[in-house]
Amino acid sequence: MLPKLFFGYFAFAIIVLSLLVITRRNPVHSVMWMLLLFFQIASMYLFLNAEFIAAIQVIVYAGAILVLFLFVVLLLNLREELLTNRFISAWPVGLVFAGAIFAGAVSAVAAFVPNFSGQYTVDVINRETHTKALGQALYTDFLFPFEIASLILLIAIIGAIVLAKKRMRS
Amino acid sequence: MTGLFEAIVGPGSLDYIINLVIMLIIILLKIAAVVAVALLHVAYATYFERKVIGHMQLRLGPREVGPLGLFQPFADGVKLFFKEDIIPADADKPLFYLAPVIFFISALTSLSVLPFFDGFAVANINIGLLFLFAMSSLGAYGIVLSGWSSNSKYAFLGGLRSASQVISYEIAMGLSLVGVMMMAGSLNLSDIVRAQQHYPLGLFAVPQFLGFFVFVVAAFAETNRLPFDLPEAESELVAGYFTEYSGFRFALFFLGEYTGMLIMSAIASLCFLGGWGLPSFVTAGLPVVAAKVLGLFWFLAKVYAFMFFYYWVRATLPRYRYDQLMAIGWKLLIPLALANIVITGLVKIWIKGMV
Amino acid sequence: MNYYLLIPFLPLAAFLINILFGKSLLKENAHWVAILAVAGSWVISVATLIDVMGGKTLNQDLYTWVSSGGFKASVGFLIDPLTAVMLIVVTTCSTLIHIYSTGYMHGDNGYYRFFSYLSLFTFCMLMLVMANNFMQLYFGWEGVGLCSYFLIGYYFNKKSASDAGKKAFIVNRFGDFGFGIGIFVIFLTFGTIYYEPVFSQAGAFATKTVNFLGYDVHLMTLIALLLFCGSIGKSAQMPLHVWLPDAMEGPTPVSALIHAATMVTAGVFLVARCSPIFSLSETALMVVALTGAITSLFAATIGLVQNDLKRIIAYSTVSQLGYMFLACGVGAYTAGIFHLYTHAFFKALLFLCAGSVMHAMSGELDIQKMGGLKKHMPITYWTMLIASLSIAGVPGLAGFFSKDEILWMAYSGPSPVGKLVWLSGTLVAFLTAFYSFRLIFLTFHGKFRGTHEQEHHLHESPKSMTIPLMLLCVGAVASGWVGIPALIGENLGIHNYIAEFMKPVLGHPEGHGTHGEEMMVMLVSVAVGFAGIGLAYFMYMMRPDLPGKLATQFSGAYKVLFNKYYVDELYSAIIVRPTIWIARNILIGVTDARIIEAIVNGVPSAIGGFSRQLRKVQTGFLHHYALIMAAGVLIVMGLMLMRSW
Amino acid sequence: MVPLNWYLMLSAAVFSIGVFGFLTRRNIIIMFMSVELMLNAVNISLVAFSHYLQDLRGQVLVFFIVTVAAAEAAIGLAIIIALFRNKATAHVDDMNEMKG
Repeated sequence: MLPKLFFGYFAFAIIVLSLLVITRRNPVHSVMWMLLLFFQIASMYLFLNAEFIAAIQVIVYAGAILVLFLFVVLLLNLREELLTNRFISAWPVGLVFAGAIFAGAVSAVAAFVPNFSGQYTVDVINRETHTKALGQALYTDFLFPFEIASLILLIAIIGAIVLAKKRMRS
Repeated sequence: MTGLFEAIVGPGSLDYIINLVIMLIIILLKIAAVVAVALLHVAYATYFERKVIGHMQLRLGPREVGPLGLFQPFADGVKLFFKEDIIPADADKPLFYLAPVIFFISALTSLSVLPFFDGFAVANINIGLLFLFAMSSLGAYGIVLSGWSSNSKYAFLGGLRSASQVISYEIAMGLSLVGVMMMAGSLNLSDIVRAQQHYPLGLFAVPQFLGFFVFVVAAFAETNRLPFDLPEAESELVAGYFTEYSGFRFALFFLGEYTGMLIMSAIASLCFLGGWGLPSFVTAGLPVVAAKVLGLFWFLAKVYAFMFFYYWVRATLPRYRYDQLMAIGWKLLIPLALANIVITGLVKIWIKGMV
Repeated sequence: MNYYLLIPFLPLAAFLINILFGKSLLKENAHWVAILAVAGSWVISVATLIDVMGGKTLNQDLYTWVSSGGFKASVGFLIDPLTAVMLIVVTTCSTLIHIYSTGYMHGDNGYYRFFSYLSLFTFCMLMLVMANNFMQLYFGWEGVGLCSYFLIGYYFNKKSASDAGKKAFIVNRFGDFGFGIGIFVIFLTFGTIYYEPVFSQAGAFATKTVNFLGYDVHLMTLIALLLFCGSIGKSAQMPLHVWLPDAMEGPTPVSALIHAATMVTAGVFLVARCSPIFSLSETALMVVALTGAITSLFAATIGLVQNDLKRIIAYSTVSQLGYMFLACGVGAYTAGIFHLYTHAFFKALLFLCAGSVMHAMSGELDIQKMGGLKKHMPITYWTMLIASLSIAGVPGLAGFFSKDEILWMAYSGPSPVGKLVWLSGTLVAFLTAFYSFRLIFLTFHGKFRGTHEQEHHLHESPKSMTIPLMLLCVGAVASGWVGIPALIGENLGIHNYIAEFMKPVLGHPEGHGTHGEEMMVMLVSVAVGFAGIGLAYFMYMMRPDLPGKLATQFSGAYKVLFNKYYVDELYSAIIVRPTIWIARNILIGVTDARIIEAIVNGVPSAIGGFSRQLRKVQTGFLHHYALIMAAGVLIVMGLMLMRSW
Repeated sequence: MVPLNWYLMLSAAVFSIGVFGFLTRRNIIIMFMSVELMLNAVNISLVAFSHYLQDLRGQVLVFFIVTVAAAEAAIGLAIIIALFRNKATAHVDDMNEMKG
């Protein structure tokens, strides 16, 4: 019962916060609601026994990505933003599409029955600590994807610098 | 009453609930104790600073309020508390209110994972170090938002400067601590302290001298202290991101900054300087409680030594230029920290191969 | 055996060095690289010949060039007696002509270019004769054609030279077209283009016929005739002979090397190399023999009345090449190759002497304007005289032996047209002797008929030119001694070495005639040779007015001969002009303007019109794309759900 | 014990909200944040799967998704800055230079 209560709280908070994120007129407020949302999600990860992912969620999403968003939002002109329409005129179409996707996903999920069980039970993860277990998986079975991920980040850094820097007058 | 409760929560779980409540109360008490003690320390850190700086500049520092000026921090607090709270006209009010809170809370939250003596931490979690990173990265929000919501150019520029500074040096700081993590094999701060006992002098600062150097520089930048106090460079930006703040909201920033310093000192003490870990010949004959109390003081001594270092540097070094600051962070500290990681890893493999 | 590789690749290296560094570094020293390379090739060729005489042969692939499905071609070498002889001919002539060129081309602007082309030509020719498959043969074949084009048009700023180059190239295309198809048919028939399997299996296909354009054609005849097409083009046989006289626009050493001694003989080499195929088709052999006979007669008659020094020798070359084909056509491949070999020496010598004369005459080529050069350039005179004696078939000299061999083989061989071609060959021998000595008498004897200035300028050529002349002269005299016929050799204990040497490759048909008949044939050919010389002496030394009188009396025949039977004009009328007319009126007017232009412009405009419609899909609004993506997600999701239900 | 499907439904709901935001908002930054929302929805279901199926692969995937999200944010925001510099607007319906 208690876990369900907690889940109920998180589900409620996450959905409400998501809605707030996408409906705020002021992007800065959107960012702040999203910050809160990320904390809720991180806390929920703790309940799912994924402490490292929770930390990553806060450090990377909240601490890095969202700060970037905030930076960019602050650099933009918000006066005009606060006076114009939030949504495009055809927003009901979007609503229909989103609703259809939700309906499809729910109908698919409803039929889902987990029938697989791996070796990483809660006990194993608690004994090994989550960080170590994840690190072991990451640096053995997923070493190659991990290296590719690092390459992607490198490319992203270079790309971002090239894109955002002011054109040199030559 | 019980029936209703069981109807909601489920049968037979009343004891469980009561235990839970008791546990919660204990945790709250712990938090209250830590926060109270920490804030007291923060208050006296300001007094300490004024005294140290004063003497370094051949002045006397505060001495009017109370004996030797010991009540000066309280007088300052009272003054700030009763000051008029001015809000700029076009400020984004919710965020203007929120920003100092975020800043202060993120600093205070970090206290929860610090082990002050053997076996005591509000939350002794496995990812303590990551938690510290997470919280310190949140501080940037308070800075950016305060700068932006003030609707003032000085504050905005100060906020952006500070945020980019904090974000940049966070990377160097995180990387500098990776060496410590590798040597300790854990992210739990208590484990890190314990791991240091097996090393010469009970310090990681010796084998991790590179990491320690990077950490110290990054810690100064993270807390916006001299020589990296660009965000609040009074000659350029008046007071930086909190220019428009006054009264109690300003006090929150003020407290947040000193709490940040305290936390950085604590991290330095825990991760590099051995924390509360006493040599075994000292603790051998003592009762457990005495050993723990001795450990606490040993830990606090290191924290204050580091704080003193903060003040000493402030009294000694001039301010850097902003591009120099960024250059140090990205071109010196990060490569150094990376080199440190590589060296640590290689040495670790080498030692493993020898055994 | 690996050093054989050096034979072709030394000249290739020389070519690369000269073409890359000639202009900037070597300049006047370009000849050293080329001469050293080709001399090296010659030394190795001699070593190869000795190896082959010792009984060694080689058939080895160097590397695979093309491998596609069942088709495989490689760069590979076949060394056998035929190749060995050809190597000697090519490298010897090439070396001497390289040396000669240093004197002849001295001071020319494109000195390095000339030598690099010569080296490239030598490389290609060596690849041609050393090939062990038809693909490489074709490579060398086209390579020498290309070099021939380069070298004929060497003086490219002279229109006649560049036209002659184009003419040679285009005329050769006609022959090469047939040759190419011949190689295709070989591949289709045998499934391979390597000599060894093709020749060994050829017998199995001897009676096979194929349906070609509705006729049942004897397969071997078809292949042989197609290959012979190539020979006709390359060796300037009727009716594709027209390019060779024009090719005299090139520098004289080129005429000597390419258009007398080596390249033009490639056709004869091809027939000899493919003798296993030709031998299976009586028809093809007959065609070869008749083509050779007609060409030799035809060219010799033209040669009678020409006044251009080099053209006379050029027609002589066409005529002698006809002789070689005549030999091959009666099955006497050895005799053909033997004549190729001796002819290379004396014809190269003739050309080089002509070059020497030109050198002295400042480029004048009209023999009517010469005369009395004997006392000015004795070495040239004597060597040219010996060459002419040799070509006229004076006993003891090289030309005598090879020509006699051919005539005897024609007379005594099994060929149904043998007697006929013998008759024609004998007539040609007479004509050859006549025009050769006409040339000698008009050029070297009598009084000088040119300008005073030219006379003053007359001089013997430098040593670098006369030494090759003398060396070639030795060849023109002695090269025939390896093929002394049985009739003479039997009593002296000398064998017909070359026939024995070539027998493993080319076979040696046994004549059916008696010694008496052989003696008769020999005497007749010697007699007509002397008769030709005598007639020339009579007409040009004793009665110099006679030729003019004859020309006016038989002016119709004279005109026909002088204008080379109007073959060029005929081709111009039936091929060149209609082609130009079609190009102007149909290709430009209809094909280009109506069809190609329409396609070229129509396709893009159709695409443009389509894309103008299509690009309306691209609204540029992110939301439209996002909606389409979402629709895609929905469709995929729907499909997945439908499958699971 | 909370059933796995609840988490998945939550994930679907957040994802749909993200889709809705992406399809309807005019501000390009909010659209970007909607994308992040969708990624987070996927992360939720992956972590939930990982927990319930007792397999770490799900969380490894989350790790990579975070990586990609960071890269995407860096590049995307750089593009927005470049765009804003040229167009002085953050509204996607003001940007249709790419139309055919």
